[in-house]
Amino acid sequence: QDVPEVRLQAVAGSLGGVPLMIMEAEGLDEKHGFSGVFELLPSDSAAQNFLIGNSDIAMDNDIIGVAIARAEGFDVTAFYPIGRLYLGIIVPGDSEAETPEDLRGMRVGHFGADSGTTMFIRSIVQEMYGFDVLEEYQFSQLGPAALVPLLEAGDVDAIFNFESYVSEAMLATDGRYLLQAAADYEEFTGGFAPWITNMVAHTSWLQENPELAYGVRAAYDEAVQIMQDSNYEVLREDYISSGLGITSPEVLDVMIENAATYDYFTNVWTPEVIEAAYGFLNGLAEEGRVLTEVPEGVMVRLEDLVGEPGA
Amino acid sequence: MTLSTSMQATTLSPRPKAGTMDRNIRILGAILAVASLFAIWTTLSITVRPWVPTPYDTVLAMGRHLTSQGFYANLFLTLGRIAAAFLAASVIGAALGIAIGMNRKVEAFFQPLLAMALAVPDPVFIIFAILALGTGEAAGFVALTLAVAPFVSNIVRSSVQARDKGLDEMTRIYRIPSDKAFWVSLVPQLVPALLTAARFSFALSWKLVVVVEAIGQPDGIGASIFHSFRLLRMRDVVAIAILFILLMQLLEKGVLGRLEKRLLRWRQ
Amino acid sequence: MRGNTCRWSRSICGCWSSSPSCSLSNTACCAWPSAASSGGADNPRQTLTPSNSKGFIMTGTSDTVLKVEGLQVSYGSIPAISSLDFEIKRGEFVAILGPSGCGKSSMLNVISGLLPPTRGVVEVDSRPLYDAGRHAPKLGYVFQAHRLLPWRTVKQNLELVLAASDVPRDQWEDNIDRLLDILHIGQFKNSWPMQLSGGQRQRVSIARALLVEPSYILMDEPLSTLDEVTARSLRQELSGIWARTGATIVFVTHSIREAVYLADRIIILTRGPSTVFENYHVPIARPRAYDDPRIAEVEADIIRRVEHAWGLDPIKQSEVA
Amino acid sequence: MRGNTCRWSRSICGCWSSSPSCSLSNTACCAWPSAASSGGADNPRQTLTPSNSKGFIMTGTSDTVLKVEGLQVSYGSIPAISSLDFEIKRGEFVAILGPSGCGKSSMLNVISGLLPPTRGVVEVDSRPLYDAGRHAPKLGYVFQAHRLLPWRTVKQNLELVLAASDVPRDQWEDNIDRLLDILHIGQFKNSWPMQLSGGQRQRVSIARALLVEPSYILMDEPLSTLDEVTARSLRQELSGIWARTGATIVFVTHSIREAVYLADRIIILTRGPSTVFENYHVPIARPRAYDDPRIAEVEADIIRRVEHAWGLDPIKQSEVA
Amino acid sequence: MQKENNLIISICAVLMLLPIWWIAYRNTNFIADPFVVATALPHFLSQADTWSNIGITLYRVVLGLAGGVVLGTLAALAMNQNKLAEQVLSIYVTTALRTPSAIAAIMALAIFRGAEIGYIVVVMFITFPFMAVGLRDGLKSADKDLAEASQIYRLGSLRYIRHVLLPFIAPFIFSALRNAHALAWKVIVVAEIFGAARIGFGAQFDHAWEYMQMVEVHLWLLVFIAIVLFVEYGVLRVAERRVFRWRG
Ligand SMILES: Nc1ncnc2c1ncn2[C@@H]1O[C@H](COP(=O)(O)OP(=O)(O)OP(=O)(O)O)[C@@H](O)[C@H]1O
Ligand SMILES: Nc1ncnc2c1ncn2[C@@H]1O[C@H](COP(=O)(O)OP(=O)(O)OP(=O)(O)O)[C@@H](O)[C@H]1O
Ligand SMILES: [Mg+2]
Ligand SMILES: [Mg+2]
Repeated sequence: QDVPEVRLQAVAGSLGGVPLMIMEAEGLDEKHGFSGVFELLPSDSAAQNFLIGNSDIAMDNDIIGVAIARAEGFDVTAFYPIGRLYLGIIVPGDSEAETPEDLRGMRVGHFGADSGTTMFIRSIVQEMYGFDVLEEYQFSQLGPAALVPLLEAGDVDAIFNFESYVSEAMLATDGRYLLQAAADYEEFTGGFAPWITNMVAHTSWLQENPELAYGVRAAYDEAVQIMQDSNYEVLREDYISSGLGITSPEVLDVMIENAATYDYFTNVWTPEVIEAAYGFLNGLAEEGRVLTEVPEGVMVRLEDLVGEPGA
Repeated sequence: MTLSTSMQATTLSPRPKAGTMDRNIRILGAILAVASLFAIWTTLSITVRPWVPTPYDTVLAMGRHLTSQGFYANLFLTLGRIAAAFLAASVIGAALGIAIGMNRKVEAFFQPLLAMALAVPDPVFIIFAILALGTGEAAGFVALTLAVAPFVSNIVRSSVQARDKGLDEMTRIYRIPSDKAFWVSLVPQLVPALLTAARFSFALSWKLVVVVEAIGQPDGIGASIFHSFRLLRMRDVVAIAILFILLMQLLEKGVLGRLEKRLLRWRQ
Repeated sequence: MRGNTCRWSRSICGCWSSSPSCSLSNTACCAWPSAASSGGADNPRQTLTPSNSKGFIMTGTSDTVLKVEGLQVSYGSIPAISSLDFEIKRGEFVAILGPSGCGKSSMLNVISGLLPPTRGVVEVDSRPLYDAGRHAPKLGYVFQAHRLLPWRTVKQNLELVLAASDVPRDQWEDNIDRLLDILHIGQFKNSWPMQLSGGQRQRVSIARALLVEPSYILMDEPLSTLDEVTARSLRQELSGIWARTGATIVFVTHSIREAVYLADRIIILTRGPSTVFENYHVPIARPRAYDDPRIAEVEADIIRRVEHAWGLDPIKQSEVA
Repeated sequence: MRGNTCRWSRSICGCWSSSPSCSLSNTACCAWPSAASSGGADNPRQTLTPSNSKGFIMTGTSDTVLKVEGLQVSYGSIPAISSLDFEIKRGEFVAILGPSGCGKSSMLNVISGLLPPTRGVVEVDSRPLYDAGRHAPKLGYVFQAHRLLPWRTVKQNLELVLAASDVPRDQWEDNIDRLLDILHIGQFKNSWPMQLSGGQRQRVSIARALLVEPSYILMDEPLSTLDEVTARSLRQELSGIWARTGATIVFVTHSIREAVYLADRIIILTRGPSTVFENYHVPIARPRAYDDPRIAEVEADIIRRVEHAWGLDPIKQSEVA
Repeated sequence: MQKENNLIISICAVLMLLPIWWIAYRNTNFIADPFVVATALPHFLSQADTWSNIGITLYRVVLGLAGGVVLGTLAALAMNQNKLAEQVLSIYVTTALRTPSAIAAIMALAIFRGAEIGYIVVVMFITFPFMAVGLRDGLKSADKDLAEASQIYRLGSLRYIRHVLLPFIAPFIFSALRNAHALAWKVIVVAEIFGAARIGFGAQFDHAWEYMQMVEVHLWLLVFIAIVLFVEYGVLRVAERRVFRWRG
């Protein structure tokens, strides 16, 4: 066929892949003028795979990662948002902790200070409660999936994690969010919260394939629409639950409930939002731990980069 | 190339001024090696940007680490972990290797287990150890030891089986108590293999410690390397790695090299 | 066993070196009385060397200390020794002669307990070899290959076996020095085995066997790599040591003359897989001189017998170029 | 070098086995003419063995093929050979006698190019040893220890050196079989060295040295671990091989009688660090018989000389028990 | 008789792991039920996919290991022959020896852009120094007497190496080979994980791990163990028995 191919990747087991699954299942790629090659990659290698050019668009990069990559000379840019902060601190149901402050000195599991999840939680807690979790918590480090049994076994008192592991942990420990990153931060700032994942591509690819970029964007919008229209019940589809690696319907129940409460996806990509996100990044850069400078072009609007669609 | 010419180099060359010649060759060799490595590195840093950092950036990064407090803390932490794992794996592996080499029954029992232990990918060891023992130092230590000891025991076993049985008989005739015979007759025969095993075990411990720290520990050299990698700071990755490699090399040469000279004196 | 020790150290400190100042009844350097000799009247040596104290190691009434009956040794399915029967008396000096490959080393390995016999009985001190256990007699064994530990100096090699023996530590140094002197390798005390010549290594191996003050000495061609002069001197020393210590010696050699000079009896084996071809009692009284014409006669006699028995083609002198 | 090969294979196929059917002038199994002998008139053998074809390996006019001048060998700072001077003629059979540890093995190692001399000149075929390179003469070396590869059977050990020689492959099997038969170890062709007795190993090592059809043969106590009967037969064979092949043989031994029987000349060394004590020309015409009383006489004569020179205490026969 | 006894012991050792596995399963929440794994095994093995994944990894390991062995052997020989080569190569060997596998994997991925050769090169790069070190130490202990004998009989380098040196260092070769082989499997897993492989054993394993599909993880582990045991008993042991026949 003469429809050009676009290689899209997401991290296996993360929500960023769900729009891809829907595109594939519903044929949204053909509908929007491209033929998608969809891949779900393990988190250990997803970033490398995208950066060396083995796929065109990555769905699971956060803006901090994009900023870092740009600063190091990789010409990649985020051109659309995807996931809201469907992450946070989870504690078992019987935990006495009420706020992140109560966890000071306690054992907390996470999967790395350099992960987006930890970085977001850290800066949000810093801003809302005024302390550094890395200094106040006793951290244990393990992969995101393995954190759940760790919490269940009582080896840690809380974990930092993202969906769907959040739902799994809640189910396994009758747990709850101690901090829901998006909701709590929005409440704190009175509206704005950064999002976690983006559609990221090499700038050169965007410039060479503007129509395809717009096509992917449109397909994503439609996929999100399908989810919201079904009130996230679509997550029960086999292809999605197996793609997310969820085997028990109970986890799905929790997840769908969470999704309905916190809304997983966003497609708000206005200059204001981008501006606010830059502000967030600049705040991180001032603190200087993960970022020292915020390079140009971490986030772009396709309209600014390649002009209006069809032009 | 005939044998006689090639062997003259090793066995026939007169060695009156071997001292200075040796030294010159060593220096020349080091220069050659470092220069060629540098050339390869520079080429790669140009062709595989930005994955391979330039030597210049790397040297700057090395300087930065050398002057930072945190680097030394991580350094000693990791060295400690390596030392502990190296010692435990060497001792356990050597003991097992000797037992296996001496006794066919013990061999029959342990060999399949060792082969399996060798087969398990390192991340699995580490993750299972963490899941079983929690994320303290113990998990890393156990995982490292479990992963490295089979290698050591393989090397030692081969050497035990190749031993000179005539000497065993000699010690039996002269009723040298078996513990003593073990130390004076068997162990010296194993020295070359034990040294190889020590090298192996040292090298593997380091490789594994990087993985352990990457997966399960927030501190140490390995964690620093991985942290830098996550942040795509390849110059830091390479800088830390080089610094640590140099340090380990010094340690190995200093300790193992000296030990080797001492232990193999009788060979001249 | 204190007596034993003393007996040995005396012989080392006084009589082993064949210096003219050493008389055979020397007791000067050991307080232990040498007069207490008894038993073993069967042994011709008894009458010749009144100072020998071998009576003290006798424990039973029988003086047969080694009995080999129907001994068969096979490697895999290939027989090396087909059937051996012989007895050795306490204090006897027995030489073993046999063609190369007939099973002499294998036999020593069986006697010493290193090699389990395929069939047959080996009794040492009236005990089956494998019951001997802790009571197993003390053995010195000069292996056909030297089997020194290459990573220990000569001295260290010797100290190793001393440490396992019951020679008191303060006598080690002296005993080692004297023995090395006797063997003419005193100056190599601190050399590594790799630095020694073939004959020197062999002599260290002999020193090791003698040092532990064994009641049995097995020697597998111990002098074959030595020059004639050194060998003669050592034969003489060995003879003296045997006379003084009362040790039982089984001595494998290829030199018929050496066998005749040294031994009470020569067990001649057939070609392998071997049996006993002849028990040859050496009809020459002691003391013997190496160049005694009678020794040459006996040698010629034995040569005549074995030449045929060992089954090579008869030697054709006339055809030699 | 085709001629060489033929010369050797003939001797193996016809004359090495001392069966009565083999006459010395046998040419039956090799088409290469044996009449073309020339040169080397100095060699007593020349007149005795007219069929010897050594003239063909002579390349110069001088028949001194090995010249050792002022040879000194030290290990570290310790001298093993203090100063050696001697010459060896083409086709000569030279025996080396010397006390154990005097430096005989070291000397062979120097001659063979294994050990660089500390000082002095060693010329082989008028070329300094280290210039010889590609032209280095073919060597057979029976080491003091057998040095067989334990992981190869007897046959495989022999084939390995044959593969490196220029003996045509279709003659290997025959040559090996004949030589093993001569050495009485035919049945061990497929054994591992570990399964052989000491003497058997030594004989395989001899076979290896002879198989490559060397023009020089160095032998370090090759017969010391063999019984008298086998040794006699091999001495005779060796004598025959030497006569027929014209090889130059340097033969280290501790048996003076053996030296007298075999050699044209005996180089007697002093105690180490050694020098030449005496160049002893054996005054007995060939063919010689091993039990010829003249040999015993010469032996006794040499013993008398060396006994003193080798510097042990004079042997006190009278004191022996 | 003896041999059969030993076989029984070996089998017992392996069987003994089953109850241990079961106990571990009962006491932890991340080890899968052995019976469930056993039930899943036939289906797992009947899938073509399983085999193609094993196949591709096997291919990478075999080629990479072969390269590593050849390279390591050459390096060891060169180091043994020549002082200068020893100095130069030892620095290369050390560098390779001390490079963390994951870094090597990532670099290879970047340099070869995820091409198949990248995985092979990683395995080669990681195994070769171990081979070189093992062999060099073996060569250092080589028997001088035998070397001299070879020189006298002018065996020439090739024959000397093939028939004298190699057999002498065979014990070292075997242990180095065993270890390099085990290492190759470990490395390929790391390389496939960090090198973003789509197919192959490590990729599947990582995938299963990512989803915490513990049954799947166990199945892959079993396959892994089966392969390595096969190499140990089907290849290495058999070869070893042949090569060391002379020890009797
Ligand atoms: N590798 C070595 N290092 C140091 N010294 C050595 C070495 N090899 C031999 N020697 C010494 O050199 C001397 C001569 O040794 P060599 O082996 O040549 O003697 P030899 O005449 O062959 O004696 P034998 O008849 O006992 O074989 C001896 O004193 C020995 O200790
Ligand atoms: N380990 C072994 N495996 C198989 N056969 C062996 C083994 N050891 C010895 N033999 C065989 O047994 C026979 C006797 O060997 P042994 O070493 O006892 O002979 P020997 O009489 O000591 O000979 P030598 O005088 O040559 O030392 C020989 O034919 C030899 O080939
Ligand atoms: Mg023997
Ligand atoms: Mg010698």
